[in-house]
Amino acid sequence: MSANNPYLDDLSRGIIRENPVFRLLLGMCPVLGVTGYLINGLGMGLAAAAVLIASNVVIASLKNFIPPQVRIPCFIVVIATFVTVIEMLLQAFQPALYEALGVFVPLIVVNCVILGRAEAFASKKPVLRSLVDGIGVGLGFTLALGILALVREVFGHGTIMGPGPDSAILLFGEGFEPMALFGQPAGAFIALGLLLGITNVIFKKFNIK
Amino acid sequence: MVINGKLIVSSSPHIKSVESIQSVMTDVLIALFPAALMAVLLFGYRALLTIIIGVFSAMLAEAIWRRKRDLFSDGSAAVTGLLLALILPAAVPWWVVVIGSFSAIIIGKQVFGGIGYNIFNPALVGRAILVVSWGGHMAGDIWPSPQPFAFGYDAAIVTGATVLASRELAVTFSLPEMFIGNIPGSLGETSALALLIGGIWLVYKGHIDYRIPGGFIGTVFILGLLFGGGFYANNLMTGLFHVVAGGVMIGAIYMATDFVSTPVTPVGRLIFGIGCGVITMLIRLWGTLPEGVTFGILLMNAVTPIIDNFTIPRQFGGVNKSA
Amino acid sequence: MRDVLRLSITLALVAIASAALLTGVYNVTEPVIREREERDYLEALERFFPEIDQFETEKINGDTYDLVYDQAGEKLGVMATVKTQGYDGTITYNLAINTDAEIIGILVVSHTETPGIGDIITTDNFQEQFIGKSFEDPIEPGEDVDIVSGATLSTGAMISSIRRALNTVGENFLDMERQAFEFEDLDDGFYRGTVDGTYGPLTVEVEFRDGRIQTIEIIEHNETEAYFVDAYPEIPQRIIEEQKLEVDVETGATLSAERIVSAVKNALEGAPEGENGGGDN
Amino acid sequence: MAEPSFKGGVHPAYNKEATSTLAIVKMPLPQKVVVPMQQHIGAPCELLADVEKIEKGFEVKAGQKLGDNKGFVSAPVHAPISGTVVDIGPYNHPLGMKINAVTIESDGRDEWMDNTKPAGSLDDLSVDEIRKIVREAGIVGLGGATFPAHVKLSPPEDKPIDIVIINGAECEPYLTADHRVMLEKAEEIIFGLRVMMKALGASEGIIGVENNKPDAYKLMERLVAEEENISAFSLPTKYPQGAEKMLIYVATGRVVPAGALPMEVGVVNHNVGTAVAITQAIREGKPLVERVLTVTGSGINQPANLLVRLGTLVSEVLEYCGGISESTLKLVVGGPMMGLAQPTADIPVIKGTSGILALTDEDVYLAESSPCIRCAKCVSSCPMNLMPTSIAQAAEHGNYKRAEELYALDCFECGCCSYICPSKIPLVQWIRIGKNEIMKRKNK
Repeated sequence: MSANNPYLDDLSRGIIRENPVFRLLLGMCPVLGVTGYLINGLGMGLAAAAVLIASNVVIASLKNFIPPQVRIPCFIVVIATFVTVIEMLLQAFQPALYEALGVFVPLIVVNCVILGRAEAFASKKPVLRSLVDGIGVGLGFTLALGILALVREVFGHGTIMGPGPDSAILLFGEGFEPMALFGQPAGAFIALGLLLGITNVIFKKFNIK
Repeated sequence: MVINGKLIVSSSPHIKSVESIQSVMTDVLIALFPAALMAVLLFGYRALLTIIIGVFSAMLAEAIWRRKRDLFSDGSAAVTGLLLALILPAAVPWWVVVIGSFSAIIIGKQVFGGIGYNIFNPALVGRAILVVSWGGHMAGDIWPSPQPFAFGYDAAIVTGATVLASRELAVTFSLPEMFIGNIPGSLGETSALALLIGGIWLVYKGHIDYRIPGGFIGTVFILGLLFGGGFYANNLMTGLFHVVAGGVMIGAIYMATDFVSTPVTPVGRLIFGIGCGVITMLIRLWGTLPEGVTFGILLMNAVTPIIDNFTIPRQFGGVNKSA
Repeated sequence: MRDVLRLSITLALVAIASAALLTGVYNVTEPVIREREERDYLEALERFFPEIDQFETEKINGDTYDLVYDQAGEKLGVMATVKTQGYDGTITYNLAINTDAEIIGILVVSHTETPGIGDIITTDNFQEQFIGKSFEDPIEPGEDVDIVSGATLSTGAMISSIRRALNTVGENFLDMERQAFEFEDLDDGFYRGTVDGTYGPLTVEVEFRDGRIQTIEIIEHNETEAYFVDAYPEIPQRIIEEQKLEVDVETGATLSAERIVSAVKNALEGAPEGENGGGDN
Repeated sequence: MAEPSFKGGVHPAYNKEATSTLAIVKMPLPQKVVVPMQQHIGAPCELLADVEKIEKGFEVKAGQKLGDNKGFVSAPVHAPISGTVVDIGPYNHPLGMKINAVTIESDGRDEWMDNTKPAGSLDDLSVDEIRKIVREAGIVGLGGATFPAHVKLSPPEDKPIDIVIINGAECEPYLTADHRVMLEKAEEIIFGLRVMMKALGASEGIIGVENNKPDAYKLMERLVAEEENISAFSLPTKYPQGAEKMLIYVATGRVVPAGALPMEVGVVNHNVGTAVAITQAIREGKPLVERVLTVTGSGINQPANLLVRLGTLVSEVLEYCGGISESTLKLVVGGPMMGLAQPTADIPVIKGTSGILALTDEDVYLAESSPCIRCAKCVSSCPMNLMPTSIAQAAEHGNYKRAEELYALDCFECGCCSYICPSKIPLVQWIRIGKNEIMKRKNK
């Protein structure tokens, strides 16, 4: 990878090499919880990404101001603030998505991806790089949730862009009997496991470390 | 003196029994033959179809995964496929069988590392996935009723509740009838007789340890006798009823004795069998499901390593370590 | 000491900044949310009662009931806004009931049930089983509606609160009354009745003599003991005191209480078992 | 009544028919012999000073002592033939390494030492004299274990021995040497047993014969009928019946504690060949310089039971038996279950060599091993009640502590587990690695 351009490196690292879901297995709670439908998965991913980017920037800019002894509480406050902001914004302007994501939006606070980036990256690196890193990791998270949600929706419901009759596209026609397992939480584990296996095979094949 | 060629130097022993995984699996297939035959006699051509599809697609799944052209290979896939087919209802659509077989082989076995490494009984994993995904096709409380010697009849049409789900129905069948298998249920589980014949053959061949089916069936019998609800003629018969009704026989003889996912120590095997029986009866008598064999075995599969660890036999001439 | 002060001030500053930001966002989004909720509610009203002209609001037991009228002032039905305790937090939903005391629509407004499990209450499949159910229907799990296994608490809460709201609407706004169970002319004797509980049957033996229920005894039950003590012996006592089956069952153990009542009802609907009871007590 | 039996064990194809009816043939004197300084368990022999000094060209007579060690657990080695020492130095050994050995070229005369004479009547010999004779004769356990016999005849004072068992089980497939010895030298066996009983002060003697050798058993039964305190015992045919702990358990019902010797329970056992060797040492004064062994296997052209001078090269023995066929895959010294596969035939016959097998693909089952399917056949076949698959797995993963917890050290490598394993896993090999590693760590 282009080691000579740190920004490009920051961006690509979060998406591929250190994908929080497929490579680091972080933030599993929403990954397993809200990936029943593609739209929910993407929504969750974007919500988390927004919080991540905002908190990364704020923490990076405050890093010289915050004493190390209280950095974790400060990070949590910052993250929780942005989560609450996102939650209110969603409730106001994206009520359907807000309904679908339910309890998982407040749970972004304890998503270890975000605190992890704050601790490991934003609190040490300049603002701009933290921003790029936030974008990269956020995209990686969204991508992973999207892929998992797509798999689960296609096999578990036979639709894309569900739920609901308005937006859902029936992929296989009315006669298709979806594999209900993938729609259920237990199926999320199995689907994630299979996807992890596949990504490992792909990464090995292309020798990405 | 001249010695042609190279002498092989390897560790003793230098002779080995001719028994191989393939021969063991073939023996298991032979042991399952009476049950499969009974299934076809009772449930007609749909049973035959389900069995053939199950066996073939399981072997196919294994061959594809291992990228080997050898379809039969060590025979374990065929056993898994046959077992899966025998615990499905007769009227199940063909594609459900295929997906079940693929799930059993790939999710139940190969992702763990293939033969020898699976934690759970692959056939039961396949069935569990099917039940969760297509509960409607997997019967549940309502199962196809048998129609002995009517090969052409469509098992999908005539259905009845399993004897375990309905006490009213249970008393309409006599114990001998249930022993022979002329009751609603999945393909291979109804005929205790056929399963027993195969089981005796397997014990004779030394492939299964009597402790597991013995512990399993014995526990089911005793718990049924003590807590069976007494709705049958007497407690003894209620105990027997719980043994011959439902999946206890096929579970105890063929599923709970699956080599890989069960303990290797003699005491551990007894504990395993008893544990399966206890969980099965807990679910049957006090749970919300009519049948508990699948979960009984799967749950005990999960604790197999622990059982093994706590039941290491004392060596010959060994004294108690703590003493 | 100075260190502690510095740390505290830092934390306080961060918190103040956070609070300020939140207040700002709240001020922006709050009206939007409230407006949207009101709009949604009005839309729902219009959807269920197309001829709506006006409505008046009444509050009973913490639930809100909007009586809907058309232009002529004719009553169209009632829109109930019900709150109930689900598995995890409060479930709020609208229940549209027409003048025949039939449910014509359910709309979950807000809930925090577990996605993928408890949120089954928002699905059409779950809600449709209530549509058309009326005041007369039992709305009893296992009889005419289903509890979803895996989401027992969420769906159970919905079922019992729907029954409660429907009763309230029927009795308070639609002048409906439950048919009292008549048992004055029954033969003397011991009656036995059984209902299926969650974990097994519940059997009662009722002694009926001289036109009155004399005793009610629980022969067998498989209820959760902790709940059951709330219902027994209180419910049988009330039935004997009031000599009717329509007793208030709002105890800490609604389900057990209801089961006792229906078992007694089952018993009295059957034939007496003879003068001296079943004989195997 | 059910036959007494031990737990586990296997029933391999015995393949004894080829040689069980062939009388012992005395092999002609070899042209040369190689006498390794270690042919027993215990301290290796040191070359005697006079042999070492003269080195090559030194004339020796049959029965002349070549090496000895002052240690108690050791046994001297003797020259099996008369002739000239042509070489002293490391030579191939059946154990798979080179061990210091004396090579003697035969002079063809087979002259014996002058002191080779009867020791006198048994009644006149004291216990100590018997022990000394046995030790000086270099007699070791001829069943294969090669434990010095005099050690077993000298139990500590606090461990009284009341039973002596003569091991005629010969449970290893293919081998028939002990069978033939029992048939042809029965009287000497019984005399040997008497000697042992006297040396140990034991009150009872048992001759155990596996019941697949009915002729030997009947002969023994008839011969001991008049003998006091001695009985013949019919053992069930099951491998490893001849393992001492199994033998003692079946014949006496006594369980030898794990990690202990049979004398712990008042029992000593000896192989039939050892009994004969002791008899010859007493009656003729001959040290242990020859033994009976079985040459068989489908790669051998003329299977035979041979009386061979120790030190004879295996290649010479094979040649005497008509050579081995081209399809021979394995050359094994000992039985097929516990014997050692050899890379070459250029090795001497030593005291523990009970057989030489040339195995072709008719006998050897060659298959790649597949993963363990946890069928537990190894667990149920293990006579020591161990969990071979778990021990092997622990050893394979380098978890030697775990292997030790699973009683790896109690394994005596009988091979039942490897034999029975349907996955063809070399369990014994892994366990052996584990045992070595555990011992290494213990000795640190």
